Amino acid sequence: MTQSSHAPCPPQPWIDDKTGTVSRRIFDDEGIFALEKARIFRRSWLYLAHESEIAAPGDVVTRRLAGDPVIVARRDDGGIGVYLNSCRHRGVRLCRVDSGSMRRFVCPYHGWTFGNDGALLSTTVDNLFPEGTDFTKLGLIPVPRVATYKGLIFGSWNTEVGPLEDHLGDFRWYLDLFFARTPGGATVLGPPQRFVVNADWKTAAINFGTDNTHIITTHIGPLTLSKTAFDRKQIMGALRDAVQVSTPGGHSVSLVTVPGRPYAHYPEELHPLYERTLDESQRVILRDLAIGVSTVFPNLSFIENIAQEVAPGVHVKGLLMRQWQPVGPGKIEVLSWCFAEREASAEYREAALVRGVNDFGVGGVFEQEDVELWSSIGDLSRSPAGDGHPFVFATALPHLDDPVADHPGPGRAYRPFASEITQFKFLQHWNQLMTEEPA
Amino acid sequence: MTQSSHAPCPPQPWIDDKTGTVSRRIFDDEGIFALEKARIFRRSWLYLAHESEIAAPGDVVTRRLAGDPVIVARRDDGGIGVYLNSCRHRGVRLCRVDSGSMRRFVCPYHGWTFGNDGALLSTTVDNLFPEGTDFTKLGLIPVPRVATYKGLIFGSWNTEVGPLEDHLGDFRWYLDLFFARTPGGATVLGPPQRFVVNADWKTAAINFGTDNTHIITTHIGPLTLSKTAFDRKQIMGALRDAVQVSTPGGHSVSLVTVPGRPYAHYPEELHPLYERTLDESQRVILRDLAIGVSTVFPNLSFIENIAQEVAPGVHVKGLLMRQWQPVGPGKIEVLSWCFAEREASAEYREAALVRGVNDFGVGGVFEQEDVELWSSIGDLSRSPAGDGHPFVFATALPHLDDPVADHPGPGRAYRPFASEITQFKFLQHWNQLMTEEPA
Amino acid sequence: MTQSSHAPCPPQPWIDDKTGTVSRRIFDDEGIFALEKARIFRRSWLYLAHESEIAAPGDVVTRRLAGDPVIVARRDDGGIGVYLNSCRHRGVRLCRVDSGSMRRFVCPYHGWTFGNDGALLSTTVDNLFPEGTDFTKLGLIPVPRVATYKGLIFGSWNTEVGPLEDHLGDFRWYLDLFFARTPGGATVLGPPQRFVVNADWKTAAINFGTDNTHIITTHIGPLTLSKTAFDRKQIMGALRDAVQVSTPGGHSVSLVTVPGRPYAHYPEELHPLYERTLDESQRVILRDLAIGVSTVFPNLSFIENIAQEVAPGVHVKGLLMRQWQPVGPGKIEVLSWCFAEREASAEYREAALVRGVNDFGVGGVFEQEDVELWSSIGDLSRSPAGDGHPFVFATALPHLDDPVADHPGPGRAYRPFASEITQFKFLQHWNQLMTEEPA
Amino acid sequence: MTASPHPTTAAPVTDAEYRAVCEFLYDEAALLDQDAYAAWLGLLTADVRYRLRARTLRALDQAASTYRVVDNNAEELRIRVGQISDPRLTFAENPPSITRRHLHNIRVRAAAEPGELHVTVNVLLHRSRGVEGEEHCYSAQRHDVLRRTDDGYLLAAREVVLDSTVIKSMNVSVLF
Amino acid sequence: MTASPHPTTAAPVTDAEYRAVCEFLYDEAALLDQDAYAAWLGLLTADVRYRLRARTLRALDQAASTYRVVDNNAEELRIRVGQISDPRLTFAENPPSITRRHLHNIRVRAAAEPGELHVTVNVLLHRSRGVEGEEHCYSAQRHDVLRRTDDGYLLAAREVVLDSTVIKSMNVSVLF
Amino acid sequence: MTASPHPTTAAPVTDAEYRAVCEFLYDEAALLDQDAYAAWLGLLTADVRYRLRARTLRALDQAASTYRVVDNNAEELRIRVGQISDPRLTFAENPPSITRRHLHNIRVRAAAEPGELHVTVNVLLHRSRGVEGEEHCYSAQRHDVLRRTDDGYLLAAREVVLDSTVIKSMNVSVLF
Ligand code: FES
Ligand code: FES
Ligand code: FES
Ligand SMILES: [Fe+3]
Ligand SMILES: [Fe+3]
Ligand SMILES: [Fe+3]
Repeated sequence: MTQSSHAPCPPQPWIDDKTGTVSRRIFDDEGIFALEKARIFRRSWLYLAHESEIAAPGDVVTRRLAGDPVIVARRDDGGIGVYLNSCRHRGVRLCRVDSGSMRRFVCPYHGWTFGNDGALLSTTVDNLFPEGTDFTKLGLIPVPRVATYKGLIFGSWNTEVGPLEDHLGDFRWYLDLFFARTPGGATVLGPPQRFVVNADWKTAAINFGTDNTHIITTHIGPLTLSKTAFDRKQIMGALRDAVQVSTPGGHSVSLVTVPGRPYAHYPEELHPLYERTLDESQRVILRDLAIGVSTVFPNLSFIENIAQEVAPGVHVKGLLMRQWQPVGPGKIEVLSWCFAEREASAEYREAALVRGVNDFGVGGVFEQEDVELWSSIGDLSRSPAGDGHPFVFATALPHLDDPVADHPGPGRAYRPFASEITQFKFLQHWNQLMTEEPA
Repeated sequence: MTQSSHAPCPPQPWIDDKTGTVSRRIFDDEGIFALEKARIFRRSWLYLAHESEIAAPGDVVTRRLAGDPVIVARRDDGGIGVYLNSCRHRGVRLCRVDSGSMRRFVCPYHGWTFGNDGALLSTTVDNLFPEGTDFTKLGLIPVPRVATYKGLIFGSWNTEVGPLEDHLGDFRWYLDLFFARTPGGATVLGPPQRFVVNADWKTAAINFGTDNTHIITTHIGPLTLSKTAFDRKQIMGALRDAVQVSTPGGHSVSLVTVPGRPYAHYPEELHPLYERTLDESQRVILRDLAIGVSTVFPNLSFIENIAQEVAPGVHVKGLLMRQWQPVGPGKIEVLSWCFAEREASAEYREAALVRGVNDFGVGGVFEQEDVELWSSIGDLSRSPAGDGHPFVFATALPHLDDPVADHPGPGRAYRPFASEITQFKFLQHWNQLMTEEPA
Repeated sequence: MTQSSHAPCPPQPWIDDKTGTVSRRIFDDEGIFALEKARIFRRSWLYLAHESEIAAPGDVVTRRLAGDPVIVARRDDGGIGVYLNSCRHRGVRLCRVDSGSMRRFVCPYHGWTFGNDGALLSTTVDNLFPEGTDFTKLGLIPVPRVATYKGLIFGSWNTEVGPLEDHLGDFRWYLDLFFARTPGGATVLGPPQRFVVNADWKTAAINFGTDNTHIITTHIGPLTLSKTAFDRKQIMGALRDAVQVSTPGGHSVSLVTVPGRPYAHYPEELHPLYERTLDESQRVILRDLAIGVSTVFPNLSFIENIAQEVAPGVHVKGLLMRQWQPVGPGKIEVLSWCFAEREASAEYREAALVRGVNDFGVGGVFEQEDVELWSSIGDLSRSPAGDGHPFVFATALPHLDDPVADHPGPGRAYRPFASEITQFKFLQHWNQLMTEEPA
Repeated sequence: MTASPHPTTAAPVTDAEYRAVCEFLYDEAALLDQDAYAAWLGLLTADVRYRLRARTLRALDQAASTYRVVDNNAEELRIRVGQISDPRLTFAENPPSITRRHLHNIRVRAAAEPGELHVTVNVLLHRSRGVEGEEHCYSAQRHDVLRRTDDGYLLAAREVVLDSTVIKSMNVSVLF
Repeated sequence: MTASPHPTTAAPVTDAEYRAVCEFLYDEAALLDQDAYAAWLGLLTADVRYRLRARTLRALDQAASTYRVVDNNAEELRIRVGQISDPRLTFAENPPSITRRHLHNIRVRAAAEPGELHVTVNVLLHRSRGVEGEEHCYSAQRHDVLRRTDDGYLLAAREVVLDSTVIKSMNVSVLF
Repeated sequence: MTASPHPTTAAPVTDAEYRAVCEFLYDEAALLDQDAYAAWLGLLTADVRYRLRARTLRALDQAASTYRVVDNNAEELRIRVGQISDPRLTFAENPPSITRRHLHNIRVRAAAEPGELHVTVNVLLHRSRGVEGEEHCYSAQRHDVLRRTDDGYLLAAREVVLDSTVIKSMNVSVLF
């Protein structure tokens, strides 16, 4: 099915800066979904994959970029090629697996063959073409902009998009803290989970970027039962001191620190690597870091959860990245990867993977609760009865222009931790992109 | 998915009073469905629940009102509260069960807590809100109009809707006959069946309100095999004398009487209660009543079927209510309840429930046949080949303005029983609501 | 669901004659689908059934005509009646089976009864109708145009459509070659397979009409493994000499011949019948015929595949017809029948049926590969990223106006066999129907 | 959770009896799969009871509940079968649903009543119906009572609980 | 209803044989589930026949009917397997469908042919395919003929009837 | 294909043991079906391990692979159960999913470890959830390790592999 683009959008304003409210109608709406695709997903930089997923020449993973199936390939020349996963001849899907290793893409229909640089190598019937056919024009349809930041591969369908560095901007400081805190950087711990949730992608994005209130209600289960590294009093104190940070472009992160032994719950052997790789302001954070959770605009989130005691005296933290792929109004496919430092021992990586999936993802005792609630919203956001009763982010208002001064990182940091500041800023940024006419 | 409201409607006229014909296109059409929602379901009084389903303070059932999930709650003060089943904060479904008992609604996402009067009791972070926040404005979104008639709870999203009494009007006389014929009134016999049928809600509504011709074709099975209280000759005679009654507002009922011992197939111990509760004109009907079947406009129907001999000399009748909830073009969810007099013995209520479900509902030998046929219509009503060949209700015409005089109840009563009079009147009323511009 | 007719079409041009390219967007598009229904399927002659499926009076099969369910009935008078499968009274599906034998259609809802000539025989309540009701006007809704060509039954919703003979035109010569090459003509070998493929009907139609390149890539499996009647060298030579033929109206056929013993792989006892029935120019083809594959515009295809050695010295060919019924954008239901000469022995017919289903249809080792590839296209044809990168049929260009002279049959025949000529001609014809304003 | 009407404390039956019961259930299911209703009626006791219920959705700490769908005594069951097996008397089952009863987790216990067995079976009933081949798969648990007779086992009671709160299939005109 | 090609009057086999047959069927299904085609081919007799049909919709009082989907003799079956097991020769099964064969209601009878057994099995075949993880569950009944040999049982014939009139899965490139 | 952690060369167990194992598995599944978590926990060894994985899509000639979904040791499993069984601690399972575990193709082998049994089971887990009665049916294979104790069998390990590459059910808050 196609052609949802002609569906009208619900009436504006969608965001009311004055009252800190947000229209119920922007969640699970066909018109909004189509406009988001045009104004945000087809224009922005979007996450595609991590370099560790396609380490060797010929490695490929298949992903979606703004809904379109693409091939992300490590080229023979070591570069990264990203192409619409569709034969240039007559459209058949070229790469028909999640991931694999293949140096050429041979179309199963008529045998057109492409190199992993996208060039057409053969049609099998080159001689039947009109004289003067320029076969170099018949290569794969490339994603026009591809760039990486310390192993994170992004792409954009928008040839005019600014540099990736500008898109990430100050937020790179925070990405380093999680994905580039050792010389080797991070590595994925296996292929991603894939699961489908009947929720709007924004609901997921603002939950990670960051809904700090829901933790003690939605996640009362694991908070009560799990053997976390801190006692309740420590946690409550830490939450009081924690900050939420917003950087230009709609990115945000929440950081909870608990002073104590430096890097207390990170593997011993990595401590010197952190010290060597990060700058001092970053080290200040990481040494005491208990929880980090973030959304990179628009639809990439990550979390490093509180350490748990998995054996007497042994603590492990899971580091997970997830992408909320919009697949329709009010519907996402979630990709969820676990990460660890490349230099971590095999044992630690195994433990981090176990920790990660037991807490988050489709089988995680935390995330199983979130998705249940997120998926109940769409059905309820469409009633005309809700008009005049917008969603409430009013706790964002008192301190929205009042960042704290004691945070060592870039961007604007806020307290109290439980106020809805970064979530509202995310939606304000969304609103700006959705309502301003493109240049 | 949303936004079906922009789909165009099929060409008018939808009803031709002259020829007694009805456009095939009004069944299973996206545009008609959207307009029906706006002009009928969001404006009318609609049935919600029976008071016996929420007898005690804290009792709740969840239902749909014009498609929107609502909570129907017995408040602590004994009143009935009906609310959009959506947290005022950010929309999460509050009451996540079919029915239950709960004095407060605690949102699982961030813990906002509401009383069963809809008032917001706590946000858990009241102190984070801007100064002067009026929390009394942040209660649940109420259904603005709620009213009951002898235990039947109705609601409307339309603040301007007239009194429920006006909506039911003369038809209350007939409702009494089935649901208020003893001092205690009727009571539900357990939770409703819920099942999905690919049929237009109007198809179901006019079948009960009342398609008297189909009985001996569609239901030839049970008519042939079941041990009904009357022999074939009695039934044929009764059908000849039976009336179909229409009252203003599109309501209708068909009544088949078989003279004989008064209240012959009703429990002995209830006879004096009927005598005491009903007025004489009503008693005249009930004493001989064999079958009653009805639709209350727009989508509530009920039937009290012919008594069956369940043990030698023991006769039982089932009394069922059903609501045809439109869930999409050409698709309904049916809720089906069994009822009995509150004063009936436990044994009789059990027998009435058994009788009810064996005949009607998703496992009933009568209704299993109806739904099979109804669900075949939608696919066939959309072909342009059908244009110029409208559905035929011509048997309504000869006596449409020619009611009989010998009927003791209000409204206009008609014979012959098999003509399509009340069905056509239902559709005329529908047409009026659908085509007249709202004031 | 209905009302897709208001979806806009993707931008034109859809076909570029100069470059031999075709818009990616015309596959799996809601607007195109609606326009195709209006401009092609509701206007054209479409295949319905074969006379051998309804041999005896009272025989019926149910099919779809331009999406509408119809009854195809052998009338008592020996004629063929085709009717919308919908009761004239209130639309209920009349004939509720795939096929059967019934002299009357009795509606299960209210008992209206129709003869197999479509006439209303009884309403069961004729006396309740207004005086002067003309019951002859209340018969079944007929398909206005029905015609047969040598056993092939076609129908059209378009009263203005020209004669079937004109629609088939010269292509009848080729139909004879497969379905009327003996005095008795062809007969179906049992009911059709029915299966659903997420592919555009045009993708299937141009594959059979005729995509000669894909054979050695897509079908490399059976080509490598199966015991075909010819060795690889013979086949390669035959493909070089083979022709693809296009006749006015968008029909096409590809014919591969291998000179040798006449009718080498057809049953001995049928050879004299071929000689007697066909004219000499047809016999020239059939004597050496190895493969025939065709699409009759718009959505009927057939194939007589290369003979296989099923026992030492015993060769059998399967003859299959298939109809690509469009059921939604990018979605077809396939009906697949096996055929053989009516005069063929029971043993041969059994062998031909086995041969047919093992190679083609939902379980065929050939077709299982095609549908996998076809169904991957739709999802990929909708991306804006594909704009400017249309599908390529450029191999059609060099010889598009350069038919060969040595082909004995009507229409224009082309070489090389592997160029995309008839496929492109099919799409040009499609484009003409879709873009020219109806008279 | 729904309380089973069967005691689970009783000892399992002998291997021979277990296999015989399974054979009986498989044969009996095959008769229904084949619309062989006359033969199937021959496997019922004179006092057979056939009940079907579905589930409601309740909070974890509130009592589970069901709603009734069918509750037939022997005579009503025979009437029901009479209807769906006679081409003149049904449209819901004419053309008949194409059904397949997949039985699982069969557990057999001696009943308090001598000569009776309590059998618990999980069922997936696959149903295809109508000319468009609409398919539906019901998941349910069955509690059967079998009675040992000289002619082999007979079915004395069948209690079916569908694992559904909303029945998506329009009707349940097929037997479990 | 479809007539079973197997007589149902023959006596059930011994318990030991029944369990051995079940073990064979489970192991055999596991080989197909694992795409272990070479090992699977080792379980076939030289004259094996593999057939698959689906249903048509007929009135209750008209004879039931099927349409043919696959009808392979031994050689054709080996060719079919050769195709779907070779990454160079198939796209339908490369990447391979992820399959699980759930077997039910296994009934075993001695066949007229000495050393042969007639086995009736209900099957739910769950299939996940393609990069979007499209899932399909086929319901079918299988009639197998097993032959006792010195190397254990071999499959001599398999006749599958799908409980469907319209096959919703595009192709049936998997084996039952 | 996924490699089974269980050796398939070991001999099948005795008939009596086979039936006892089946009974155990059926009773155990029934406890989970009934949300009888406290009783279910009583069937676990102190060192139980519970793992759940799902599949990835790879070419026929490239190694199959899975992704991890759950990997609980005994303590974590008890915590997981503690969460979903306590109405104050979960929303995902309050109201609880309505589940039915349909077990198939049960194969039992003696393990190398004395007193332990390797059990392979195919599972269809039917799940209905939420007030709209959304239904989902998981197909999976389970590799269980059972330990014989004086109190009967206990579950020492369960390894579940879902036959899916994309999980369509939002979460997997139910146990297999
Ligand atoms: S579609 Fe790929 S080669 Fe033709
Ligand atoms: S959505 Fe209910 S408390 Fe936030
Ligand atoms: S709908 Fe056919 S008789 Fe009324
Ligand atoms: Fe959360
Ligand atoms: Fe009825
Ligand atoms: Fe092909």
